Amino acid sequence: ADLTIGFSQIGSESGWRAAETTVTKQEAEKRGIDLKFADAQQKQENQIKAIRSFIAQGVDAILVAPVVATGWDEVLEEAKDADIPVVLLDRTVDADKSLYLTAVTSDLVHEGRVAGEWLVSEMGDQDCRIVELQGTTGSSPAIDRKKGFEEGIAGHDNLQIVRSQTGDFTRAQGKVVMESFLKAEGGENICALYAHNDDMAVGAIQAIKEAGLKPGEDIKIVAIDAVPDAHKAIAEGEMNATIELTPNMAGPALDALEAYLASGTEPEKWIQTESKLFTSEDDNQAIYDMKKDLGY
Amino acid sequence: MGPKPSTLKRVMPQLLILAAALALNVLVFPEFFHIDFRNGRLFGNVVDVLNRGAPVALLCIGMTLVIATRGIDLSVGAVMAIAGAVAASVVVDGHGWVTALLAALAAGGVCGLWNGFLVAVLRIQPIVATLVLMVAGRGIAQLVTEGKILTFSDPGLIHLGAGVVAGIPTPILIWVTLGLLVAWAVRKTALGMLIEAIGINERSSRLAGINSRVLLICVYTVSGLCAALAGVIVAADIKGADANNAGLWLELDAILAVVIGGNSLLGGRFSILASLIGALIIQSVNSVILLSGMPPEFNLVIKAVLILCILVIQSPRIGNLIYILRASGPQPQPDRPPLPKKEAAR
Amino acid sequence: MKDTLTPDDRPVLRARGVSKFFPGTIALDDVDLALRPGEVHALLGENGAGKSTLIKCLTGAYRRDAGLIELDGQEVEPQSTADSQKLGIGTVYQEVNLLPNLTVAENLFLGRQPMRAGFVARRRMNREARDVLAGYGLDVDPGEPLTAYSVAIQQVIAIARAVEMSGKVLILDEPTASLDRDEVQLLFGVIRQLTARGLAVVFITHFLDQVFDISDRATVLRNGRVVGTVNMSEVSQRDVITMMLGRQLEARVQRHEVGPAGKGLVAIEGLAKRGMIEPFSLNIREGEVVGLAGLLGSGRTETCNLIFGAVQADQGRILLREKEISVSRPRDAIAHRFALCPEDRKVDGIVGDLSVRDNIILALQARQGWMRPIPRAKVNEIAESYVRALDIRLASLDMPIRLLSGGNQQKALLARWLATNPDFLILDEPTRGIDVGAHAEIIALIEQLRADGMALLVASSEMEELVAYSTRVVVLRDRQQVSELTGDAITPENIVRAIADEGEAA
Amino acid sequence: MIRSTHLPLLVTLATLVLAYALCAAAYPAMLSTRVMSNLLTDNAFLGIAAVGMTFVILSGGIDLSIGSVIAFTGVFLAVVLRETSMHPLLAFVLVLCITTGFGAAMGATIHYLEMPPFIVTLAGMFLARGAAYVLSTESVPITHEFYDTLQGLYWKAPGGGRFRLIGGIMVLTFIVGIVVAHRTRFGQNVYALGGGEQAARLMGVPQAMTTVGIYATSGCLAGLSGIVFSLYTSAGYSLATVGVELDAIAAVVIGGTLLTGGYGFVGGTFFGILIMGLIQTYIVFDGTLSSWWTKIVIGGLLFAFILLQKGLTWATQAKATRARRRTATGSAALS
Ligand SMILES: Nc1ncnc2c1ncn2[C@@H]1O[C@H](COP(=O)(O)OP(=O)(O)OP(=O)(O)O)[C@@H](O)[C@H]1O
Ligand SMILES: Nc1ncnc2c1ncn2[C@@H]1O[C@H](COP(=O)(O)OP(=O)(O)OP(=O)(O)O)[C@@H](O)[C@H]1O
Ligand SMILES: [Mg+2]
Ligand SMILES: [Mg+2]
Repeated sequence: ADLTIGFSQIGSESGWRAAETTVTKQEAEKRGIDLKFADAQQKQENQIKAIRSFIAQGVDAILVAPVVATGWDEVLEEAKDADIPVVLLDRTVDADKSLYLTAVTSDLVHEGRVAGEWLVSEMGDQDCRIVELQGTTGSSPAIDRKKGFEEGIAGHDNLQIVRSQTGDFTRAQGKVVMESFLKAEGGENICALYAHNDDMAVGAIQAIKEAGLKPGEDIKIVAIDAVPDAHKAIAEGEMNATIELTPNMAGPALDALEAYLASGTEPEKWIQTESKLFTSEDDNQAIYDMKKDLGY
Repeated sequence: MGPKPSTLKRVMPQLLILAAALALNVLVFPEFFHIDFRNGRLFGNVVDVLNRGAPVALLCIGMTLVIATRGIDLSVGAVMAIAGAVAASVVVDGHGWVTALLAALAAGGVCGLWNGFLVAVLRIQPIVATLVLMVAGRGIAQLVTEGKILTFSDPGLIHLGAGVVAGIPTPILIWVTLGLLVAWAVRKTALGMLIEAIGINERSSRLAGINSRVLLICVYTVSGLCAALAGVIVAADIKGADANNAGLWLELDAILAVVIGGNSLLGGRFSILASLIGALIIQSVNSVILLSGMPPEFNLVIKAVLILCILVIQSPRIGNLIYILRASGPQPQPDRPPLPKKEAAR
Repeated sequence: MKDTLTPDDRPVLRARGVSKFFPGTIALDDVDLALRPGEVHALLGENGAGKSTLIKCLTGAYRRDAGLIELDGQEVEPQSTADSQKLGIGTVYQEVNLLPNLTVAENLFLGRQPMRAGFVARRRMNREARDVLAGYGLDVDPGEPLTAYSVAIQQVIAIARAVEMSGKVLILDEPTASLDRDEVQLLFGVIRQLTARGLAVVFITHFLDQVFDISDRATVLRNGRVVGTVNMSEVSQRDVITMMLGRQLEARVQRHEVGPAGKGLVAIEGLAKRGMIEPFSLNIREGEVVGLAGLLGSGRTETCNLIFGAVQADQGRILLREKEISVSRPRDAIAHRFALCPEDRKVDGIVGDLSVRDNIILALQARQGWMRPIPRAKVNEIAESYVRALDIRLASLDMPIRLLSGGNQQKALLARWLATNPDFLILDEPTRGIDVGAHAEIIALIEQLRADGMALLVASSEMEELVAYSTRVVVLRDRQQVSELTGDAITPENIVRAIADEGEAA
Repeated sequence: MIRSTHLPLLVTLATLVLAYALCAAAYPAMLSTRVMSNLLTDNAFLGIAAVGMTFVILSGGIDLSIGSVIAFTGVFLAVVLRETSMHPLLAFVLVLCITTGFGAAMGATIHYLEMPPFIVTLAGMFLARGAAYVLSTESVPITHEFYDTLQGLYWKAPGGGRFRLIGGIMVLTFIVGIVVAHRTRFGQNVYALGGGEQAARLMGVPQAMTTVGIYATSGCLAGLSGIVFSLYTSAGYSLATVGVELDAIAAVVIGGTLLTGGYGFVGGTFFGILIMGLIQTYIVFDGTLSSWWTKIVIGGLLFAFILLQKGLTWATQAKATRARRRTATGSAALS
């Protein structure tokens, strides 16, 4: 019979998230799986409710993209009691590993580190004052990407983060905060921008242009996610690098699940997706054209 | 025409607080008032405060009127998202920016009409009535954009959010013009008084022949239109409609601005001018936070403390103690020196 | 006449040198008041003289600016009404001050509910409430919400509450404004019982007959000052009026001969609403005053509201100058130059926070539409002329109307409707809470309006008043039109008989 | 005897039963004990906070701070339990004191400074969440055996439903709330304030004490809700429960309480909570709605419930008033 799988998604707070949803639905369709989709509107309690409802309905497996790492033990235990395998997408949780089948995620700290290392290699020995646009205060990508970046530039005293403020992962805030950076520091004194996601970087690019500076040249820009608009910006020379966070977490997850349900093959506990660095050396226009219909 | 002395007196406390907030900005960033002319536009922190204050300022024009009728409009943030999405999808479909603007305004107007219908005809309490659209509206906006950030490159539309006219960012011109226009219109006609009357005692007002139903619907529609304009500006500013984040929680800022403007949430007497200054006060507070360079975890605490200070200063009780505020405080209490005999006062 | 208190009378409650200032007004200026145990002490004065303010200062509802209050010779300092209740002072403030969302029993017992094991004993509360109210001749269900009952019944409930609260002093601020004779007599019975127990009662009213009926002494205020305190047995009504007004008032209102009425204006045919008012028909001509008489709850207010469209009729029609018009809401009525000055001024009348000026202009402006604002100068002219004509006492036209004294609010409302220059004016209890001087002026005004050719429908509980100005009196009983009196048949006795006598129904 | 005043309560109950029947007709699994126990467990924290909100709204006020206070409580507990060796029970008491004090402070500000509750509690909302950020931006897991014990307390019903401790706490809170609202002087004073502040003052209601008490209650219950939430998730997270105040307000209003104050029932809020939970469960069972359709449908259902309630109230009230008028006139006739 067909598989019924419940998918508890965080919400649709960013283009990347929307793309993940689209890809997941496509992957499920490709495999003939009946996907029950539940949007949690960015709330953990809604995700827990959704998982409980999935259990009550008796689905065959559950995919969940946890909004936060903590707080899942109880509900995962209930799923385990009901013999429903759970696969985590895109983030892991602080729970006993036996409670879920596997986690398909990237390494957020690693992404930050890649960004940091890129900047180190780009700058060489030059002095560089960096401004940072953080994600939503308290969210795990914001925390980990900050941490990773700091690790990446550690030991290079010529690189220095001079201002760091939250841009809430949005374009609008990215632009507003960048404007204040440009004024508070003086545009000439900023050599690079590190943004926790591409949306903020895209907003910041506009602020830089309005201040009469050239993004990508006067101020180097590196961000994370590799959404289509970032590729476009790189193609146009307004941005320098982005690290890909693939929206296709569901593909590997469903592969593992199908294998498990069919033959009981236990997958590895962590399936890490690649964090690929894209710079102006890649054919960004082509990638843009390919990605732009994914629902970003 | 300059403002009448009575108007000046009404907004004096707000002006003083604004001055204090700006002074605080100078304290954390001495070059706050420095303005350049760069890249064809005025460039400086003060310009930013005016420019970034635009969405809240626009929202609070409509919100002031709604609150004057003893209502509240929680849906404005969602309406912004809808309007932005509509404008973006219209230009992406290849129409001109005027069409896009009109379509967005129409969408906002329809949202306002819907709120007004629920409040005035179905008699649903405003906070719940607008909660419906607050919840559903963002979904509608995402339906329009299909969940993505719908980017566009129509120069006309972008001009509304990021352009300049004679060096001044367009949003500033838009909100200042609209604010003055609406403030002038409600005071030049009898609208202002009629709105206040239904806010204070709707029953009496109806018995006195005021068409409260139509007036309520109008007021919510105006609020919807203002929100739509704000939504277009926000979308144009980032050249894309971000249905999920555009205007998120801005309704609270708009309400706050109205209250900082000294308007009562219980309806009645209102001043749009004071609300606009309130919006600027909020933006100045935001500016302090950004310029101070404190880590973002402290943002909310700083904002809360500053807002509390502002509100405490404005509280009617405190107002009685401070002479300058008492001159226009909402409800002065007695203890003035005895006046000449009552007959003389008559 | 300055102080009638002999040294050996130890006053229960004594106020010395109480003063209260409002911006632009000296509401009380060095006022003294002494209450003997077991007396009924009337507090008299024109509208805005400061009576209600004095009460509020005595009971802690307002903070006074100067003066002392002594209870049983001890200085007391009530900070709130709760304090004064604890001290044994029960008060009925002007306008019914009860809570519409609570039940009758809850209103009656708020703050001193009977408790059992730490919880409110509801059943006992309801039982006791029923007993208490039975003592006032009311057979009401104490578990029903207060709003299920008419203003009059609410007034009685407020009185009952205050009486239950008062260990030493009972203060009644215009308690009889919405009561009719029998209820007033009932209330007086209760007051007499209380004074026999040694309570002191303060009684405020504009009905001088009642004052002479029940009071032992009276203190007269004028413009916030004590004019004097008198023993009722030693003075005449005329003396008291002169003290209140500071001038003589001509003879009391009398029936005036009325000239022939003009053309028919409004014809009402079988207007009714189920469960509210039975079908009634009425013709009113220009230059005619039709009085509406009836007991409490007889349906006078409902009749007025129905004609004005404030309540939707479900049958019948209204003709204006022989043409049928549709009046489904007040706006329509106003467009046809109707006007209704409502009974409940606090809820249906004033727009509290708006200035007196705006309140006066409101109906006129609403009729003109928002597009055509009345010019500022014109507004001032209209407002000022009515303030002068009706002698409305205020500090400035800009003050919010809720700060006016009760009677002055009533006058301002009258001004609102007169400003619309109506053809047909409906007045529901136009003289409620209005002082003797103004009372006479309003009656004169009604006659003047009639002489000018206006058609009026006036609902009132005051027989003398109805007799004075009505060309016809329609009597309602049980929400039904029962009879009509015309010409010489209009006398207080006849009206009372028509109201009471079941057999005589027309 | 059923009084007309209880009508809104009955209407809400009828709405709930009707809605449940419709859902069950579409998905029979909705009748399982699992779903019922989930309704209680998953909405426990919201329900507890909504009890406090009911009191606030009954008094004519509003409390926007509860979502932030819940988050603050969770973070505070997590940090305290991580950093110190304090027993959780003691930490519970401590945090309840803090949130109650916080509520009382807001109440005092509202009363003594005569500021509108909407704004005071809005500032409170920023402050509480800001304080949570300052304590920790990261989500902090709680690992204490006492928590495990508490989480292990449940009754497993036939059919797999687990009725957990926190659901029980919510039900208990509602019962206490109902008794306090209808059977104590404090409760009566709350209704009195909501009915009309000025009249209530003139009738001798201790306004200052009541106002402070109301917001203190709300703060206390938000704290309790935070404890329950921390039991629910075994963690404290400063970004948790954003917007819960709006859910609570919606539940209170769907439960038949008027936002203008004075009219309503704590019991109604319970039904309101269940109705909201039902909406969400239904959406998950359906499982075909996209992110945006989810929002639209939630909004639409919210509207449908409000409308249904209005309709039922109108239909029944017209009859009730007619009946009431008749009795009123009868008694107005003089003795
Ligand atoms: N809160 C207030 N602020 C300003 N003025 C006030 C206030 N309350 C009362 N006044 C003024 O004080 C004066 C006395 O009012 P008060 O209500 O005591 O009159 P009163 O004797 O009770 O009249 P009435 O017979 O009409 O009820 C009036 O001129 C009134 O306008
Ligand atoms: N809102 C209401 N709810 C229930 N009954 C009402 C309401 N208003 C009026 N009634 C009842 O309708 C009847 C008619 O009241 P109405 O006010 O028309 O009488 P009235 O003759 O004007 O008496 P009053 O002297 O009190 O003004 C009364 O018995 C009253 O109790
Ligand atoms: Mg008075
Ligand atoms: Mg009447």
